Amino acid sequence: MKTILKHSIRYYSIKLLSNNKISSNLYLLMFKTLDKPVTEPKPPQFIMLWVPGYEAIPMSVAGFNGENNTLSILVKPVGPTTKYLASMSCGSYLGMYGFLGREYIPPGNKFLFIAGGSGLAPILYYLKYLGCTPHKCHVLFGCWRRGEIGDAPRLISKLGGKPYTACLGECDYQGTILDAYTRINLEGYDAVIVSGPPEMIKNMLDKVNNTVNHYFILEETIKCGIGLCGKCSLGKLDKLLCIDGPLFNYEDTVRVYS
Amino acid sequence: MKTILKHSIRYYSIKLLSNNKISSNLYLLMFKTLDKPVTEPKPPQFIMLWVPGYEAIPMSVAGFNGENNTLSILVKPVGPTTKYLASMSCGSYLGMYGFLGREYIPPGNKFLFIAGGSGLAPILYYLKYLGCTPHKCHVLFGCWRRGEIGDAPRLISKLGGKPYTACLGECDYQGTILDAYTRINLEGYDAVIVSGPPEMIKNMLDKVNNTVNHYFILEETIKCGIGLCGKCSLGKLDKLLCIDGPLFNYEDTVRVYS
Amino acid sequence: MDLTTSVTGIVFKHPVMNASGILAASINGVRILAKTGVAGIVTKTLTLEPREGYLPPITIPLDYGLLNAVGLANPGIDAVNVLVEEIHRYGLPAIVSIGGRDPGEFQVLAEKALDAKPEALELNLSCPHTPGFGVDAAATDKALKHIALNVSSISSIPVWGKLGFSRRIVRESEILLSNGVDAVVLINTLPGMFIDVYVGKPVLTHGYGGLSGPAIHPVAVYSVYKVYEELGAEIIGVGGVVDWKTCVELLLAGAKAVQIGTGFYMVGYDIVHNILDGVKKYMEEKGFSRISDIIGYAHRK
Amino acid sequence: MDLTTSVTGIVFKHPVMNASGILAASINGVRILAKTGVAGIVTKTLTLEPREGYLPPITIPLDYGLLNAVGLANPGIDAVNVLVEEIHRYGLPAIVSIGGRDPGEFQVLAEKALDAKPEALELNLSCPHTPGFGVDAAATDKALKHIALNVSSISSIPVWGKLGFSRRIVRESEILLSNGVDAVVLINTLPGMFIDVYVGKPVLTHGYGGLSGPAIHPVAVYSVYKVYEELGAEIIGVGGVVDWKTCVELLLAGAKAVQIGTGFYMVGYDIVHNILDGVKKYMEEKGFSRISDIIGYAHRK
Ligand SMILES: Cc1cc2nc3c(=O)[nH]c(=O)nc-3n(C[C@H](O)[C@H](O)[C@H](O)COP(=O)(O)OP(=O)(O)OC[C@H]3O[C@@H](n4cnc5c(N)ncnc54)[C@H](O)[C@@H]3O)c2cc1C
Ligand SMILES: Cc1cc2nc3c(=O)[nH]c(=O)nc-3n(C[C@H](O)[C@H](O)[C@H](O)COP(=O)(O)OP(=O)(O)OC[C@H]3O[C@@H](n4cnc5c(N)ncnc54)[C@H](O)[C@@H]3O)c2cc1C
Ligand SMILES: Cc1cc2nc3c(=O)[nH]c(=O)nc-3n(C[C@H](O)[C@H](O)[C@H](O)COP(=O)(O)O)c2cc1C
Ligand SMILES: Cc1cc2nc3c(=O)[nH]c(=O)nc-3n(C[C@H](O)[C@H](O)[C@H](O)COP(=O)(O)O)c2cc1C
Ligand code: FES
Ligand code: FES
Repeated sequence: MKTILKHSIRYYSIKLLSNNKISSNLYLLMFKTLDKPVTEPKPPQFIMLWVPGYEAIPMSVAGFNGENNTLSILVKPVGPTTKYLASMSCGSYLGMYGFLGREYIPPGNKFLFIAGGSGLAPILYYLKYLGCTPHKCHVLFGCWRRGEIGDAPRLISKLGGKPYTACLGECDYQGTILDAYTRINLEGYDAVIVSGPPEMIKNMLDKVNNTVNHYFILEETIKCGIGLCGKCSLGKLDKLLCIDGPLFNYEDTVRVYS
Repeated sequence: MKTILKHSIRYYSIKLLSNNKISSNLYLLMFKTLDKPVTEPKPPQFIMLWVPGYEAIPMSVAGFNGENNTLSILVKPVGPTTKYLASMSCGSYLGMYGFLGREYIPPGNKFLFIAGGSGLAPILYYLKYLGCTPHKCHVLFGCWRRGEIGDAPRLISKLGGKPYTACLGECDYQGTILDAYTRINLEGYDAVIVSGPPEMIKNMLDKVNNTVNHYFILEETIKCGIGLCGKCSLGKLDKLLCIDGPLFNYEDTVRVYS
Repeated sequence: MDLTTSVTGIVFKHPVMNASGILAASINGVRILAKTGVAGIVTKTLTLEPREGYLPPITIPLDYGLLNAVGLANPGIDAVNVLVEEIHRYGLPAIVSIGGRDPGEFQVLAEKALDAKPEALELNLSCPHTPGFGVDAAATDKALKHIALNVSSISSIPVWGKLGFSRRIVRESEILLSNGVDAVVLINTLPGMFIDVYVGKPVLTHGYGGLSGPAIHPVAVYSVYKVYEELGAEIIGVGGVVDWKTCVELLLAGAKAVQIGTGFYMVGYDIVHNILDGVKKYMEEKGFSRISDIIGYAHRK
Repeated sequence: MDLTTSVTGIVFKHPVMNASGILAASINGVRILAKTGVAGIVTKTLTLEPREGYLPPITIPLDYGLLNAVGLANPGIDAVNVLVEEIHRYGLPAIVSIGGRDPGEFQVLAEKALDAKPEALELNLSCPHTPGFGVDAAATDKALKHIALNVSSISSIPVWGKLGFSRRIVRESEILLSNGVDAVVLINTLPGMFIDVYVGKPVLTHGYGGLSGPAIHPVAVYSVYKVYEELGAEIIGVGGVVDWKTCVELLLAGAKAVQIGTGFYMVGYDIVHNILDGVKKYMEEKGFSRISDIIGYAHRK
């Protein structure tokens, strides 16, 4: 197992700089860390974000800039904490600790990213981190309705990725993300990285075309985020999401859902 | 005042590797630090050396090699701790913390060092640290008797310095170190660094030829070594030997002895 | 080199186990711990009923340790059988940590735990941040004595009592030991608080929590040394063990074994192997051949 | 921006002073301290007779703080006049720390100290490593009360009582405050020990000592917060203040001023200016205009 280096995980006070609604249910929030982070996050690492008065919740790093100490997250409001978060105004102070989880940088030159809903968050950071170009990084982004897609394609393009959308309305592919996936010719991709809600991942597993390496960014309830409480242990897999994940390979993912 | 950097002062376990009597009353001890020092000492810094069963005493760094983690000191047995120390055999474990005090590296190309007795210790480290040559570094080493000079000149030569001895017997100059000093033409030296017992320094002060900058390495009882207990405060000078010294310029030294 | 150590008659293959609260609240957690190479597994403190614990944030990383207020989240004492069974599957001694709100609860918990046939019971008398439990349940000498008697009188296996630091740690240890407890586990976390200065509020949901890790190590060494010196007791040392040196310090101070909590986070799950490698090199350097040579060594004149 | 703070009626130009034990045992020490910009000077704890203290090593640097067992080395209470005089020469409030072995000694010490006309007395009820003094002298509630009464009954100036961390810190504070003590100083060092594993012995000459610095900061914040919450007392916070954030944390928790010990070593003698610069920037960022706006701010609902 990877040794987590002493002192690399820290608590930071952060200040909300901007909060933009980018689709009917996705908000892009940018924070400033009030001290310079001692380490730079790497995809698909996450943070425990403390929303004062509410809870601390796991959020993927969706963007980071070490020069001006800004950190972005992509939030889908689902419950009290995320709803309040999405409503917060600029200038608010919050806390966070991180960076948590294990990095995974796929080797190769051409990648397919498959993102469902807020699963787009870590993918955005991959695009930035890998220095993507439309040739190098293709992103299949899927939701139920067109409104949930919103501005995401532009965001993906801005970060160098080539967006391809799937929804039940006016999207590049009209249908579910899974159907869209099965129509993609995987030849030429060095890796496929999938990020989305558990049901999406579960359903995808038996459609996977194993000629290309597939990786899955999973979710599990996180309490400590640092490998002590055991809350995030993954079914039959003797691993912890918070320190061994959140990304797992195909075999591990199959074991989680078996 | 200089900011002592966090974490730069550490406790180290050390092991005695060699103990050589180099004169009738000087012992050169070499230790291995059992962890790699986080900082390299600079002359004329010192350590608090813990002699288990006895006391912790201040000792100047007389040599240091960061590649094999060895540290040397030059000991003059005067009381119980130093006497026991001089009698210790190889393989013994001791402790130390450091590096203490402020470094001072004189600018220039030609230096005169004046060392009385165990005052030679920091001078040895200067020779090493400055990468001395016989042209660059002249060392006037003085004691009462020839026997106290012992092998010191060879040690000085080995470190690149040009030795010149003063004692009441068969030395380069037959007389006291102070008399020898007054006969030296100081022209061409960029700095004179003096290290020796308080009486020597006190007596020297009114003989100083101020055309060249003189610096004095002083001694005072040290208890904490880190600027908290106040034990090492220096007479009328509002400074602490352990963090502002041990080296002081002429004006400060005059105030100490006024 | 002989790393085995016997604590209250239980033989451990080496002196390093986990501290209560680390993973062993589920079968999965036990499995992950077993793979780290620990010589025994201490369960999460089990209470009569399952507990959800506090909402996150329940931990705050500090430069020199950790603050936590988990709130004794645990599956309840009824999970004890599956936990002990799983620990035994790996051939390891199982120590069941129990936490009651009063001597009566401790007795009920002990009874249930004993049914699962663990190797020892550990009484959590010292959790500092869960009202009603830990330090609250053991707040007076009388309560301490009562809990010790209630459990030891029915226990066929060794009983360990886990205390936090206090100025009365020797006295509290003495009360436990003279009322049937076989060993003391020293120390639990110290109460601590972290305030986010910009938000202007304590960050932990519970407000304050327990301080662990390197920050409390010198206090743990002191506590072990003092209790060993005064009472010559069997002691399990815990607090800030993050490498072989901090482990050896506790052994020299008098601990027969050590437990690790925060170290698993600060160093990672290879910490146990790291420590054992270091301990072996140390014993070689110093010419010790048995761990038992080290235990209490700092007390020799 | 108004940095002044009033503690038990004494106005300090800003909330940062030294902790007892740091330099102010001699005129020279006072001078050096005054130059650092502290808002007031607390003397080294003075005892009836001069004390040499322990032989070195009396301090051990740790990564996250310091262990010390100085052994209350001090020039004795008869030096109080010159010390206070020197402190007043810099226009600073003088707080005289006194340490007796029993309530009677505390009274004698207070009488002598009062003659020197300082601004306040600080009772050292908490040195953990000098047998007979500190925690030993104040070991029982009765002794605590007796000391408090003996001193407060004769004192015309504010009396501060300095406590160490214990699970009874609220109760102990209450005893002091209800017996004439005007403010509590929280916290003193925690007992701690460091063993050199190769030498195989505790390094401090006294064996154990007091742990200070960042390691104990969360415990100090907890202590201040708790005592403020329960008693609404006037509090001087101390423990692990090394930068503006650790200073502000204690103020938010309820301290009206802070004291610095280990920070002088870990950061250097410019620490006071560093902290004040940071505090000002913080107040600007948050829109506070007076230090008093910050004090206890973490308690608002
Ligand atoms: C490693 C990791 C990274 C994450 N990254 C992001 C991200 O970048 N953006 C984002 O919007 N969300 C992310 N999530 C999910 C996010 O943490 C949860 O949506 C959030 O905790 C819900 O909190 P709440 O109080 O708003 O809702 P809750 O009241 O806690 O939950 C509301 C509903 O949301 C669902 N829910 C709760 N927690 C989760 C979860 N962990 N995963 C999936 N569904 C959940 C439940 O069905 C619940 O009924 C991530 C989760 C993990 C584990
Ligand atoms: C910064 C510093 C660096 C030093 N470096 C060296 C060094 O490299 N080599 C070395 O041999 N010594 C050095 N000394 C002096 C050394 O620390 C003392 O000789 C030692 O502490 C004496 O301890 P003891 O127990 O053997 O003798 P003690 O019983 O303490 O003293 C014996 C006699 O030695 C004299 N003495 C004690 N302390 C000192 C002192 N600090 N300075 C001068 N005389 C003293 C006293 O006259 C006393 O009567 C240094 C001192 C300082 C302050
Ligand atoms: C996250 C966490 C949870 C803990 N839970 C418990 C517990 O349930 N029961 C208990 O007795 N101690 C518990 N503790 C205390 C530890 O067992 C241990 O005494 C303390 O952390 C000091 O050791 P360390 O410095 O190695 O972490 C917990 C500690 C942590 C960090
Ligand atoms: C070297 C040293 C000497 C001390 N001497 C005293 C003392 O004489 N009286 C006292 O009340 N506290 C004394 N203390 C405790 C400090 O005043 C303070 O309470 C403690 O160190 C915690 O603060 P810090 O973390 O800022 O050091 C001493 C601390 C140190 C480090
Ligand atoms: S969330 Fe606690 S172990 Fe992963
Ligand atoms: S020896 Fe303590 S201040 Fe210098």
